[in-house]
Amino acid sequence: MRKTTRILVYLAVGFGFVLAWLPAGRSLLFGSDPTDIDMNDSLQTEDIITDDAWRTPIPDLGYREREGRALFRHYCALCHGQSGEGDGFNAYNLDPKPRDLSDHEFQTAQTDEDLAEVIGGGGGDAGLSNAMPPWGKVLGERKIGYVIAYLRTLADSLPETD
Amino acid sequence: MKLEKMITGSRVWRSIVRHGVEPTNRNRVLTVVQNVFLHLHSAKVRRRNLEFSSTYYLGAVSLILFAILVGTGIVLMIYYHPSVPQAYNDMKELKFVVGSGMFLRNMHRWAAHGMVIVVFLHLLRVFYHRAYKPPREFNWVVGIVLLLMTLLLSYTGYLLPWDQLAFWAVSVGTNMVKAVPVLGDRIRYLLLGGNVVGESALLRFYVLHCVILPLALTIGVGVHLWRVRKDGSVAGSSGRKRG
Amino acid sequence: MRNDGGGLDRIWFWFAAMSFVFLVVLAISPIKDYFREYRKYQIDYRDQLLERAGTSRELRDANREGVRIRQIWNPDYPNRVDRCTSCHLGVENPGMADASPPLRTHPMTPHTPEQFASFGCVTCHRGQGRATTMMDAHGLASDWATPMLPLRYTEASCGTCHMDEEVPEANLLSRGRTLMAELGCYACHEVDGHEAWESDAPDLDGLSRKTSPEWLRTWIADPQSVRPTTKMPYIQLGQSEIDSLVAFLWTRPAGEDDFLQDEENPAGDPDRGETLFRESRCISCHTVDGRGNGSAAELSGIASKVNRRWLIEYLENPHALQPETKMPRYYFTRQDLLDLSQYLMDELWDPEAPPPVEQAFRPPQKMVEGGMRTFRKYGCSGCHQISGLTDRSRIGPELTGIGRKPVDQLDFGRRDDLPRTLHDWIGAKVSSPRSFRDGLKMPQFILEGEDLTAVITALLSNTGEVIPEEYRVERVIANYDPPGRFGELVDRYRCLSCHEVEGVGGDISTAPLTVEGSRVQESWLKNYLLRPSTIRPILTDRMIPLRMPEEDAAFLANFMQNVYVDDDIPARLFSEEPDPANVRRGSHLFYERYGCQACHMIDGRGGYFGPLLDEAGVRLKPGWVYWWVLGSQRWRDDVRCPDYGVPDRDALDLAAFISSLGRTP
Amino acid sequence: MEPHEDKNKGDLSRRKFFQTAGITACALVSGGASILGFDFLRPRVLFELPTKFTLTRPDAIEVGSVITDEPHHVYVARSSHGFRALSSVCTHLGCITRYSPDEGIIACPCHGSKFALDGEVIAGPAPRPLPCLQLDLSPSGLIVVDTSIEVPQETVFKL
Repeated sequence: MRKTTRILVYLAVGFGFVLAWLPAGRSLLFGSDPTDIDMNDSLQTEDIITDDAWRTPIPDLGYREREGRALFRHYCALCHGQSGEGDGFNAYNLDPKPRDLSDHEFQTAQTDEDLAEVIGGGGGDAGLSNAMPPWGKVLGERKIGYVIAYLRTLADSLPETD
Repeated sequence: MKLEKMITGSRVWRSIVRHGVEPTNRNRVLTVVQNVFLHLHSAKVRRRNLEFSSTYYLGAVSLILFAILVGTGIVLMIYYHPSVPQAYNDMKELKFVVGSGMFLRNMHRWAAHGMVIVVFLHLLRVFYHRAYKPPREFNWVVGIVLLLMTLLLSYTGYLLPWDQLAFWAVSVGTNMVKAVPVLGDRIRYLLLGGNVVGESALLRFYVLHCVILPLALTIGVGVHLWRVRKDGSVAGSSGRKRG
Repeated sequence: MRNDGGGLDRIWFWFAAMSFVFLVVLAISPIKDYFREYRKYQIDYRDQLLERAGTSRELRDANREGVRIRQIWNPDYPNRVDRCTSCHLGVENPGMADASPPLRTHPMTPHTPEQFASFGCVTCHRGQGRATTMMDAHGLASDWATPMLPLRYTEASCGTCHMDEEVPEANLLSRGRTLMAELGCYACHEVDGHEAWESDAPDLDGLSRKTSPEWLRTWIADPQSVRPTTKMPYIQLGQSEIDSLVAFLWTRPAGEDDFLQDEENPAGDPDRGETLFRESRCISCHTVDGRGNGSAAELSGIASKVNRRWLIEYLENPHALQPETKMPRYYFTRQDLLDLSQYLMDELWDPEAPPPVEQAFRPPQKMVEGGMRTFRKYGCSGCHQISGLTDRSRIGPELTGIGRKPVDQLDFGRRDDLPRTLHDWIGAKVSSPRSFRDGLKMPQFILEGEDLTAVITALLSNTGEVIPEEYRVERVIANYDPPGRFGELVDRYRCLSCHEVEGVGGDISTAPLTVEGSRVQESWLKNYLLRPSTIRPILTDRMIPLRMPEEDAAFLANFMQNVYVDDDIPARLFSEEPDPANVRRGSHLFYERYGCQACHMIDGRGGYFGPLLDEAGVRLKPGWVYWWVLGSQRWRDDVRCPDYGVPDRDALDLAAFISSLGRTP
Repeated sequence: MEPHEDKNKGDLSRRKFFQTAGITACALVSGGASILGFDFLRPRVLFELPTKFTLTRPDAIEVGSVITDEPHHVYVARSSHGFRALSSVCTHLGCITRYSPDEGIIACPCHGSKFALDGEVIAGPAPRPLPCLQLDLSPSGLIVVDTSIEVPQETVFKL
């Protein structure tokens, strides 16, 4: 009899401890507060736009390509065109015409180093037209790297022909 | 004279000081021999009090846990700076960099939880067995003080990791202190070393946790055990008549 | 003492068992240590290095790589310890560009790889630098409030130190910040450093003299359906709110509502008006059916919006009706105004606009009061000024520090579909703000695709962190006020709407005026102000003929000639006329060596992106040409004329050649 | 009594087994604990300046001049033969020495030791020459010093 009482007392105390130390004990016992909802009578629920614009796929350009795109549009697109096809508005009077950069064969034939050389040193130094100016001093190695990263995305958008 | 008699004749006095107050030689000897600070080793112990008797070992377990806490605590101090925000960074160092750091920190933490539980169970058992009755009423009081110190150690240790849990627990706890009549605000001010839980509060809690409270607890445990030797342990208390 | 032997046995059994348990417990820590995540990456890295090693030195370096925690510790940046390199081992090694993560080389960016030691990783990518496990380091553990930024938002971190609107080499962030200012986020939300933001939305006083209640109603109900390019958002008002708002605006200030009455202005000649419209180059700022510069309002549909009397008044002196407008004040004659307005009213009306109701609109007082409450409630006064309502309190919550807000402090409302991340929350908040709860006030902006990403990036960049002084790149707020009579004229002609001077002013013109005096010749400038000639034929936004009186032009040209000069630009390059030999050599350099004709046209030959050089000898000063050729980026750093690295002698010859153009010998 | 003895014997061997097992486990525990203790005390990361660091371009140092890197306690001297990196910590009692360009020597302010630019002791109580350190060239062409690697005194690094 004494032994049972003792066990019972210990059990009760132990249970009390477990309950008191339970991290979720509070919400278990008291529940959570209901959120106050402030209704606006003049606004119909169907008026609310719940479009999921945030879900629209983010254009798949990385940081370097994005920077490259900005530089390309600022410095290169005047002659080479927005999509790099050599049809920029300043190309009209040029002879020879600017290179079509989206050309798949051109893209595969040129390594990044080749491109960097022409962009940095200009067409004259590389034995091409001197209408392609040198950008090395304006852009520097890193930004030319961005531009090349973007150029590569221009070729990828072409359907592959055989 | 009458006041002195009233004090020395009182129950509280007699539960602490067991010998008479008359200036006899016997009392002079007893003053020394029956004082834990002047005579740690008991001059006379009942054989029964030394028996390795059947018990729940709750007191012994708390003592061992305390020893573990002291050991791990000292080791953890090697990698801890009581400063904002370095304290929290040090927790991260223990977790991610220091060899066995997390193991020691967990040992310290679980031993602390365990000690609070075991000390409390120890109190329940003493209470259940009515071991607080004379001659052990003084030791009961000492025990209660030890329980309070255990809780205080636990509480001061809570702030040291300097995380959100610690910060708010101590903010709430020290605001409770304000409820103490008259002195509440002042106690909180002293405890925190200011009005907010900040750098100085962390340092104060650190000193309390690592030096003042452990020292006090060690002394208290000394008195407590010494009294146990003199008066017999809980195990022997129930069902036996004094004398 | 009975059962002594058995009792002791039991004790020894427990001794053995407990000792064993103790051993097991002790083994936990070293075993866990052995299986730490970075170990396997470090061993893998060393293997890859050994495989790639080409020289004995590389082999030696590879063999030196042991298993240890690597960290970037920066004492200047308080508490900055990054251990990311314990797993991302190859970030600084250019040879690992083709390795798979986490060993791959970090791409080249403005601060990497040179400044890893002073920036570390967490500064840009967030996460938990001290951690050495993937979950913890990437901030995915629940005890860490700032998880790693997804890569597409990483530019947000540029903005923690760079406070400027335009951050170099972070065009997504720059775009986001520009959008925030343009869309007027700061009208409702307080953000540190943008207290001085000013709206360019029109003042709303006197609407009853300008437009019709019907048009106003359609406009407020959904501005973008009337004019898709407008910056005014869709406020999502209920019908009763729209009605009361119109009533309120109509009575500010209380007065006439004679929308249709226009006796004093006789009809004009629409054909002459059209010629005037073209000559005045309105599309240098305005658009018509989307064509034009776009910095000012779209003009198609203008006839359905305003009445002719208001239009005439406005064209006569825009500053009287809209003191903050960027529109310059032309010198139009009375007949000009009649013809121009006739053309606009005849041609540029919107077939979908509601027809104006004939009778006068007299809203009841109660409705007007309700409208005022609505006006206040939705914070309209954040953008629009209106007399009698001077409190421009911001109705939205402060956004300083939004970029680092812990996710558990965000209110997701009924958006259970959203992932529990800060960037998703911000994205949904700016793209469909009312979907979180009923009763929210934020209007609907049209933000999609990259614009949305840009705004999220800009918001994430606002961390409210305290950055060490040496890392901060403060926002430069230019402050320049042209003095005296010159200032009055600049204000009248609103030169700064298009031209930049000392960092102040618009960006419509490619020509900042800060050093105009060193650039062009005074006589040319005076003539240009009177009758602008075409310098860049392909631009839509060209200089507008302001019809200014000659004395104004002379004064402006003279002032700029004397004040807007730069001592670094040689005022006189040649003491006398340049040697024809130099001119010839310059011509050769121009065409053969540097290929300048790719952009510049002379006598109809060459590309036409750059300015025409036909009359360059009359227009430009030789010293300017010389200075320009030696480094045009010194003028504006985004000038498209490349820096050829021209030697000094070539520059002199080119200057000689260009100064000889268009001059009668 | 025999069965009793047998039983005792069995008891004894079992007891012995537990004793041995327990004591072995305890020994392993204490051995392991001391290793773990050492591991705990040994810092795995250091909050100190890295021993390997980058300095300027080689041509920024003129022939015959010495540059001092104070935080890392290093001199880099350039002679007509090449470059040499020296520790600036005095070999006597660890004070930080100073280079005096007028005399062309390195002097210690504490006890008056003097060193030549190749590290050799000229005067004073210093027992050893200043240690000569490893020099290297980074891929981007900057001088890299590694204070953790000592090289023989006569080493001179050429470009």
